[in-house]
This record gives sequence, structure tokens and C-alpha cells, in this order.
Amino acid sequence: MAHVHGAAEHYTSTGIHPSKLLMWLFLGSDCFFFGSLIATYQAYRGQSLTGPHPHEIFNIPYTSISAFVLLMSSLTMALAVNSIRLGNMPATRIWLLLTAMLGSIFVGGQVFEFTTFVHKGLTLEVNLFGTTFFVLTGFHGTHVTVGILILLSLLFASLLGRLTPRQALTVEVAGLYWHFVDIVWVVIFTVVYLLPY
Amino acid sequence: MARTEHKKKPDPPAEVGSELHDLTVTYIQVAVVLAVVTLLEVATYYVALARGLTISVLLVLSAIKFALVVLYFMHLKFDNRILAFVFSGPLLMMIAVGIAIMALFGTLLYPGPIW
Amino acid sequence: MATLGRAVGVTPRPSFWAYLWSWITTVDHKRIGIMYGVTTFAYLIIGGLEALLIRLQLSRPENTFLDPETYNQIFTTHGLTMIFLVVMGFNGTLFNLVVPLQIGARDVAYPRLNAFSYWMFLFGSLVLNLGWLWGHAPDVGWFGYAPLTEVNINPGLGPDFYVMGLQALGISSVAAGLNFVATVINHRAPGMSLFRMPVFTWMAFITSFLMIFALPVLAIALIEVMFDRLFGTNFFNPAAGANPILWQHLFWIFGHPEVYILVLPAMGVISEVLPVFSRKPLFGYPFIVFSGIFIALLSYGVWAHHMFATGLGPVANTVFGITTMLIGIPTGVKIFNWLATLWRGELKLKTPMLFALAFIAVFTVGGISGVMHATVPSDYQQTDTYFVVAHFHYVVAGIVFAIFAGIYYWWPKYTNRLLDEGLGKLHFWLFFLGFNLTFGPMHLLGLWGMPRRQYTYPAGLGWDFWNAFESASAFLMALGTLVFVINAVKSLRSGAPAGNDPWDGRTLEWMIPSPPPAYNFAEIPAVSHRDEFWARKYGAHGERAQAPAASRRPLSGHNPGDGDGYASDNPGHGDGHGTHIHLPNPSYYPLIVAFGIALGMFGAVMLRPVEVGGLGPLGWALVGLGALITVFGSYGWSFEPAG
Amino acid sequence: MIPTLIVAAIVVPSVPAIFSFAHPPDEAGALRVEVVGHQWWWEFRYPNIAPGRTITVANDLRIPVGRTVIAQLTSADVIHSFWVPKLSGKVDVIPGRQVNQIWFNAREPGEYYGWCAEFCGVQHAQMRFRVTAVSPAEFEAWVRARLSPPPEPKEGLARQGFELFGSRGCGGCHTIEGTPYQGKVGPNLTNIGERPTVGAGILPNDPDGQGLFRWIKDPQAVKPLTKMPTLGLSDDDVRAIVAYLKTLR
Repeated sequence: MAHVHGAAEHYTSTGIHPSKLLMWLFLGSDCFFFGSLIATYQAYRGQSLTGPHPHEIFNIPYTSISAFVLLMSSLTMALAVNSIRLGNMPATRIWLLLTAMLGSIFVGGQVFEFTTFVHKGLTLEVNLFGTTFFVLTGFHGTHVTVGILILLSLLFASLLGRLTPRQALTVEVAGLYWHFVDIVWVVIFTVVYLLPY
Repeated sequence: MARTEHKKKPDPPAEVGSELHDLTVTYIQVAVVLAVVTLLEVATYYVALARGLTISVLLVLSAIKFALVVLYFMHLKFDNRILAFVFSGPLLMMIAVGIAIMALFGTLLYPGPIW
Repeated sequence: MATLGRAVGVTPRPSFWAYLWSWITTVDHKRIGIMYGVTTFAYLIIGGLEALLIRLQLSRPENTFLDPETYNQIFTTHGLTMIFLVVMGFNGTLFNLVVPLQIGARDVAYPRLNAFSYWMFLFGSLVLNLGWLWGHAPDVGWFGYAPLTEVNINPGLGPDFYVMGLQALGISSVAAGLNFVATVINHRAPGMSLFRMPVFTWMAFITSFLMIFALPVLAIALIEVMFDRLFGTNFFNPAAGANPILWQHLFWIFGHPEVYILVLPAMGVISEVLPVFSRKPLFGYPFIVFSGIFIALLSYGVWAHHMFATGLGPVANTVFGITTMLIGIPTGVKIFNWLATLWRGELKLKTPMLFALAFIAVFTVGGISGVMHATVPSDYQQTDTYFVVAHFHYVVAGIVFAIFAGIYYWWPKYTNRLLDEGLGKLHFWLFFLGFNLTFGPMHLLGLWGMPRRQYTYPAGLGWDFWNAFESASAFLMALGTLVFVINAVKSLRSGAPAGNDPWDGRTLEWMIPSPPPAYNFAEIPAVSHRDEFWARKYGAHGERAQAPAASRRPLSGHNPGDGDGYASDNPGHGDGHGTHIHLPNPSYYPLIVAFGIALGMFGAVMLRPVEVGGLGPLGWALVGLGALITVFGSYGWSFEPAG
Repeated sequence: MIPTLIVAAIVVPSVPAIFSFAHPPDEAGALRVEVVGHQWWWEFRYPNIAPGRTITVANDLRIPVGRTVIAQLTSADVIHSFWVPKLSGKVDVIPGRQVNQIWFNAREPGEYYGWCAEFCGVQHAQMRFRVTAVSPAEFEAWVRARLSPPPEPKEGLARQGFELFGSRGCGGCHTIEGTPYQGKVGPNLTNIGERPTVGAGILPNDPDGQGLFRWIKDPQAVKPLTKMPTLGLSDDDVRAIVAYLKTLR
């Protein structure tokens, strides 16, 4: 239901466009979603009885690069929103494409990272760390993939000419979702990877 | 839940065509700051300071990144304050609940449950 | 359905299918509200029957009326049905039927999202109850404590239906919450500042916030159980060092805001009914609103009072004991304000008023018994006994009283028919007596140490008489509900015509004709007072109704005959002077997306191995199909012209 | 204002009470006991009651009067809750690493009713136990009796029962100290003869063995879906086993 359509402009008693309000509310509720996942991870931090422990598994340089990639995709997303507001459609399409590509690089990197972890013996079932880690990062990855789908459908819509500067708000709302997914990764990256065990 | 008490001045109308100023420069500056902070974070990871210090530095850095993205990229700084309440309210509440869970499970920065 | 539809002014179509299609694709908040109401009432009957079965099994010691497995399934589904499907269902009903009218809006902010919420609610309730067909309805208690839902302890399909059903209902509630917050923030009539809104809308507003922010925590807890059962993770697997108490924490972080989601709308109904029937403005409006906000904020800080006995240690117990006490204060403030509203009011004891007064009485008793086990030392004895069962039934049945008050109060607005007062009073007294005789003695049973959720109990402990007594009086409640059904059917067929304003109401919804036309307000009213309609009728400071009832035809709104109303649901040309109003197009995509998600959820249940009743790997086909339908529906939905 | 005052009046005295509940007054001289919750019966252990020796019993906790008893609570499967209404509040019995502690002190001798207070599955209703408080002297005698395992019957019905206990597979699940039967699945039956109840506190263990007979004959009828199967033994087989179990005192 995060799909927003360019609703016709109609009377609102506070002037905020309902789609933007809805997205911010949805992000607030997603805060609780990821908040409780991170709380579960924190509750079980360092309490795995057996199996590979975080310091044996993590490859910090690799993950910081993928974090950097996601951060930059936030930049390209912001530029996309900026250019559609200025009415420059070709630039918008380029930035949207770039954001989608950076996003898929991030997700691809995640999948690769997970396969190396599995080879190192960290699976979903092996211990508490594996369970909480994979579910947390897995759900974040799913959110990023849904974000990429939204971006591609926006791109597709603009190619069909159905996305005009008049619907700048739709891209901005999609941008809100994308930035939110990025800052969730900012928090996960710090809490899961960087904080000492 | 966060609620406003008084009526807001209406939000600036949709930007198309009205405030035609280009934010590219600010966005790039923000991105550069974000990149630098990320590098700092990874550096702190490698410089093994005292446990408490590392944790606080890392948390502060990630909070900076969080705030930067929310305020600038997500345009919250210039938008109606209702939106700010609607997002920051649950965020703070979740942080409080998260800290409570960690305290109850004893993993709040020191090992061993408190019960 | 048809009689209800005709009474609501829906002109019957030549073919039944076109008529049905108009209900399936409706995005009008009024018809969605009616569908919510009908579904919820069906589940009230089912939940009630389950309650009677439980009482029958407990009527005699060592009873073998139900075997333990069936008993566990029945008390679990009784809990789930009553909380998630009946009370939250009635919230959905009253929100849809009342909030847009009270704030002077044409419809909710997102009509199709509103339809999606209803269909997700319907399909979620089906997934939750499908267990009965597979022989394994959820049997882990309505809060399903952790290791009990682990796959090695409970291999049946019950917990899977529990997890997937609640996920779907969670999605429906979050969608409804988002929709109503956007509606209340953005679609208020001009001039209606936040402090001129009727209190029911305030409570709906706060409840929507609570719904949006509480349900994701439940979603996470359920995802963790699902992963534990389907993919062998060890979130709650003690062997891997996990602590099953984590489920209790996550569940009750959702759980307590959830019970305030249930009670706040009921408080809203009371704050609407009392002023109208004592012909006095609500006493202390800001107090009631702020105590509602305070309750909502604090509800996230009290969850561990359900867990005093799990050994959280004296520190945590004290903290949560105190916060639980604190949350009692705003409730106390509300009750004192209601009493002050009644003070020196010209009380007209019509049925809605009777139910409202019963709510105050019953809810206060429930509140006091609640405070009793907020003190930790006494909770060590009282938790998990019938005392707690008595406490929450007093509080929850208080809500049912408020719901019936809401039904009797708003029924004329939507059916242009008055519910018969005589039958109404019979229904009230039957229900009131039956309720108190059933749950009153339960306090005693609890204090005498009868543990909770036991399918039988030994004879000779002094409990036999009271259990039999309760079981008998439970039938009085059932009788009362039956009387209501008769009353409703009679009123639909031949009730006295109600007109626009049968109770001399105070809020906007009584200004428009009943049943309200598709476009609600011919022109959106400008609001300048808190009780706008009352101010228009008797002047801003008209405490009492000086002007005789006859001369108070405020608006030119004529009392339309049966013909007016929805006429056709297509946009552009409503009836009468609603010609220029633009109504959103009906759309079937909400139904498709809801069906897709529900099918995916059902597929996830079917992932369980074949010998347990699942389909094993074949389940992935269902999950994939569900996902495909959802994606197709979502794209259709977003690219559909908004009309 | 008024509700605030009421709440303050309630909260103030309750806080010190919470802390007083946490730790028993005479922690040093307390009798330490371990309680393990199983799905639908209770196991009680007296760890090193005598140097290097641990007594294991089931469904009947024997304690000396007037002496504080501290019980460490763990569970083998799901969350139960140890509750003896007359002695103390309830504390949950949690599987995994969290070991809860409860303490109580029986003032007068007698038999106290005990419940499982947290929903733990199909037979949660019939998972009861008894706490028998006896004078300290009797308790010492009971401990000494438990330390020496009951003699193996030589002849008569009890002997026949002893052999049937092995041949019918009862030994596979149950342990009787001093005999080859060391099954760990079901409760320890070493002192079954003197326990007040059978089947986790639901049937009276009367002198002439009616309760035992009914339980061994068809446990599924008494407690449907309990883990003990109905072996379909003939009446005299069951009578022999009952006779043997009666000798275990």
C-alpha cells in the first residue's frame, strides 16, 4: 500500500499533501518495525551458545563500501527529486536509473555477503547470532528491493509519459521511502557491525 | 502520540514552478559530509579505544548521519511541523522502548542480566 | 444484506450481480462501515457461542463435555475473535460510519485504502479461523507464550494460523490507522480546529496513532515465531540460549497499546452519548482529550505488568508497577468528567443512555480491580487466576456496553429507522444482569485460587457452585444479544422513521439527512463552535433547549423520502443538489490486493509438512501466486485513474 | 487530583513490599531445592542434601516446617508457573538460562495444594502437585530413608510386579533407585508408595491402591494426551505392579 498515485489536488485543512503525510506516518510505523527487530538483535547480542561469532564473520571494509553505496544512492535520489521539481525530466530519469542501479549493487553485495557468511558456517539455524542477523538484514534487504521496484516503476511511468513534473510529489514521496530505508541501514550498520561485542 | 495544539500556517504550496531554486549544491555538500562521517565511523572501529568511548562515539556519528539525511534529503527541515512530530514521536518512543528491552535483557552496554 | 442495503437508500439494481458488484467495488466509507458492521456482528455471535461452550465445560468439576484439545482451541479463538475481530471490528465500523460525518468530510482521505482495510480485515479473519477446517485452530492462548508455539512443542497447524491470521489483521489495522489519521488531519471542515472536533473523532484520532505504532511490534514478534516454525531459526529456542521471555516483551509492548486501542473509541462513544442525553455540553472537554493523549503516550511504558511473575526482578517490577498506577490517573480523570457531565443534567434514559451509564459503572469496577493487581505483591497471587479474567472481562464488557450504546445511538442515522425502545431496554437489562452475574463471582473464584485456562478443576474446593452459577447466567447474556438481533430486524423492516436528528444531537452528523447521501454534505459546513449543531440550534450559549423542539429545522435540508440517497454510485452527478460534487471511482483493486496478501499468508501456513496438514514445498506455489496477485493488484491500483 | 492521591496512597507502601519479596530473610539456613517443570508433571530435586548425594522425587515436595525453602525453578520444555497459594505468590518456570528463584516458609505442618499457573499445553489443568510440610525430625528421617533405596521384593505379588515393571517397558521411562530401571523420560518413582497423589496431583494415592490402579490401567482416560501411553495391561498385571509400587516407601 506504499504505492502513491498522483491524487488530484483537493481541499486540505492543513495544506500538507495527504500522500506526503501518509508516507511520513508509514515511516513512523516502520520505525517501530525495524526498531523491534534491532531490539531483538540487541537483546540476544553476544548470547549465542555455539557457532561462529560476529568477530569471526564480519568483513568490515566490504560492508562499509556497501553502506557507502547506499548513502550515495540517497544522494542520487535527492537529486532526482530535485530535478523533477525543476521540471527537467531527462535528468530525473538519469538520477532515478542511477539510484536504482546503486540500490541493486547494494542488494547484490548483500546477497554475496550472505553467501560468504553461509560458507563460513553462519546459517539461519546455527545460533542466535545467525538467526537475528539474517532476519534483520534480510528484511532490510527486502525493503530495499521493494524500493528498487518502486523506482523502476517510476522510471517506466516516466518513459510512458505518465510521470510529468505535475506529479513531482509522487517522486518525492518515493524518495522519502528510499531515504528512510537508507537511514535504517545507517543504524543497522553501526549497531550490528561497528559496535564492539 | 504527538499532536499539535494550534493551527499551523498552511505548508508552502507544491514547489513546482514557484521556488525554483536548485538544491543540487546543498545535496552534494550533505553527501560529502555523510561520506566523511562514514569514514570516521569505520576509523573508530579500527582504533580500539575504551569500550564505553567507542560506543558513544559511534552512536553520536550515526545519529549525525541519521539527522542529516532526515533533515536535508527528506526535506523535513522545510516542511510542516506536523510531519516532524509524526516521525520523531514514534522514533523517540521506539528508542525508549528499545533501551528498556536492552536493560531488561541485561545487554545494555554491560553483560549479564540485572534480574 | 439486501434489506439492510435498501434501508440504507441503496436503490436495488435490476440484477443481483450488479448490486453485489457495487458492494464489492465500493469505496464509500458508509458502505464499508456497514460491511465492517455486518462482519463484526457475525463474529460477535461466533465469539459468544465459543464463550458459552467454555462456560458449559466449566459448569461442573471434572467435566468431559469438551476434551482438552478442543477446549484449548475454543478458549484461544474466543479470545482472538472477541479482541481482534469483534472489538477492533466495531472500532472499524464506528470509525467509518461516524468520523467522516463528524468532521464534515465527503469521505476518508484514501477511499480505496479504506476498502483495502475492510477486505484485509475480512480475509485476515478467515485465515485466522480456517484452522477449524484443518482440525487445528490456534490452541496456544490469545497471547501464545513462546516455547508453546515452537514447532517441536506444538507441531500442529494451530500456531501457524494464529501467526498468519494476526499478520493479515495487523496490516488491515495499520492501513485503517494511516487512513484515519490522514483524514482527521486533512479533511476537517473549515473552521474546525483540533479543539472543536467532537470527542469521538479525537478518540478515533488517538486510536489510529496507537494502531499505526503498536501493530508493527506485533508483526515482528509474529515474524519471529513464523521463522522459528518454518525455517528452524531459534528466536525462542531455549536450547540455543534464547530467552522465551522476549516474546512476552514484544507481545505486550503491542498488547497494552492494543487494549487502549480497544477502549479509547468506547470512551469516545460515551463522551458523545452522555452530553446528548443529559442535554448538557461535555464537562472538561480539554481534560478528556488530554487524558486520552496521556493514556496513549503512557501505554508504551506499562507492558511488563503482565509479566510480574516471570521473574524480571524487583527493580523492573517496581518501575512497571508505578507506571501502571500512573496510567490509572487519566482514566480516573475521564470518569470524574463524565460524572460531572451528568451532574444536574436533564437525563433522558433512552437505551443508548442506559448502555452509557452501564459502561461507566462496569468500567469503574474493572478499573478498580485492575489497580488491585497493579500493586506487584498482590499480583503475585492474582495473575493467571480467574481474578484477572474477571478484571479484563469487566473492562472489555464495558467496551461492549459502549459499542451497543454506539449502535443504538447511530442506528437511526444510517437506517432512518428507530430501534424499538422496549426491546432495547429488555436487551439492556438481560445483558446487564447476565454480565454481572457471570463475571461478578469470577472475582471470588480468582481470589480462591482457581487458575486460568484450565479445561477442568477438581471437585470439593468450593468452586463448584459458583462455576455452575456463572455458566447459567452466561446464557442470560446470550439471550440479551438475541433480543438485540430481533430488535434490529424488526427495526429494519418496520421501525418508526427517525428523521435527521432523532436525539437532538450536538455534532455535525445530525445535520444531514439520514441515511446520509453518498456525498454526505451538500456543502461543507463552516464550523465555529465545539458543539456546532447545538450552537446552530440554540445559539452559542444555549445551555438548555429553550426553543421548543418543533421549530428547530435548522437547515434547508429537507427530510428526503426513501428514494434519495445513493441513487447511482457513479461519480459526477449525485442526487438533489449534490450535482457538482466529485466522488471517487469504485475500484476492485483493493479487494484483489487484500486477497493476494491473504492467499500468500495462507500459502505460508501451508508450507508446513504434509503429515501435519500442510502442503510442504507446494505451499511455495500458493505463496508465489499470492505475491503475484498482490503485485498485479498494486500496480493496477496505482495506475488506475483516481477519478 | 483525586485519582493522583489515591494512586500515591497505593504505590507508596507497595514498593518496599516488592523488594522485601525478592530475598528471603534467613538466606543462610535455608533448604535449597530444585524444581524442574515438565509437560504436565513436576520434578523436585534436593541437591547434595547429604555430601555428594541428590534425592529426586516427583509431584510431592516434602519440606521441614518453620524453615525457609529456596527453590531454583527451571523447565524442560515450556513456561510453567510454580504456585502454592497458601505458601507464596507464583513465579514462572522458564526453560533456558533464566533460572528463577522462589522462597517460602511453611508455618504449620500439613499438605498444601500446588498448581501450574501458566498455560503450558493440553494438560495444563492436570499438572498439580502437593507440598507436604513435616516436622524437622520427621524430615530428617524421611531424608535418611530416601538415601537408602528400598529393598528389591523377593517373592509374592510384589516380585511379580517388579518383573512386570521391567518386561512391560515401564523401566524405560521411569527411574527407581537401586534397580536396573533408570528411564529418564517419566517421573522418578523411588518413593511413589508414600506420595499423597498419582498422575501429577490428580488422583488420590489411597492405601489400597485404587488410584494407582486406575492410573496405570488407563492413563489416557484420566489425563487425555498425557505422554504416558495406555499399555492395555490385564487387571492382574496391573494389580501386581501396584503391589510392587506400594512397597516403595
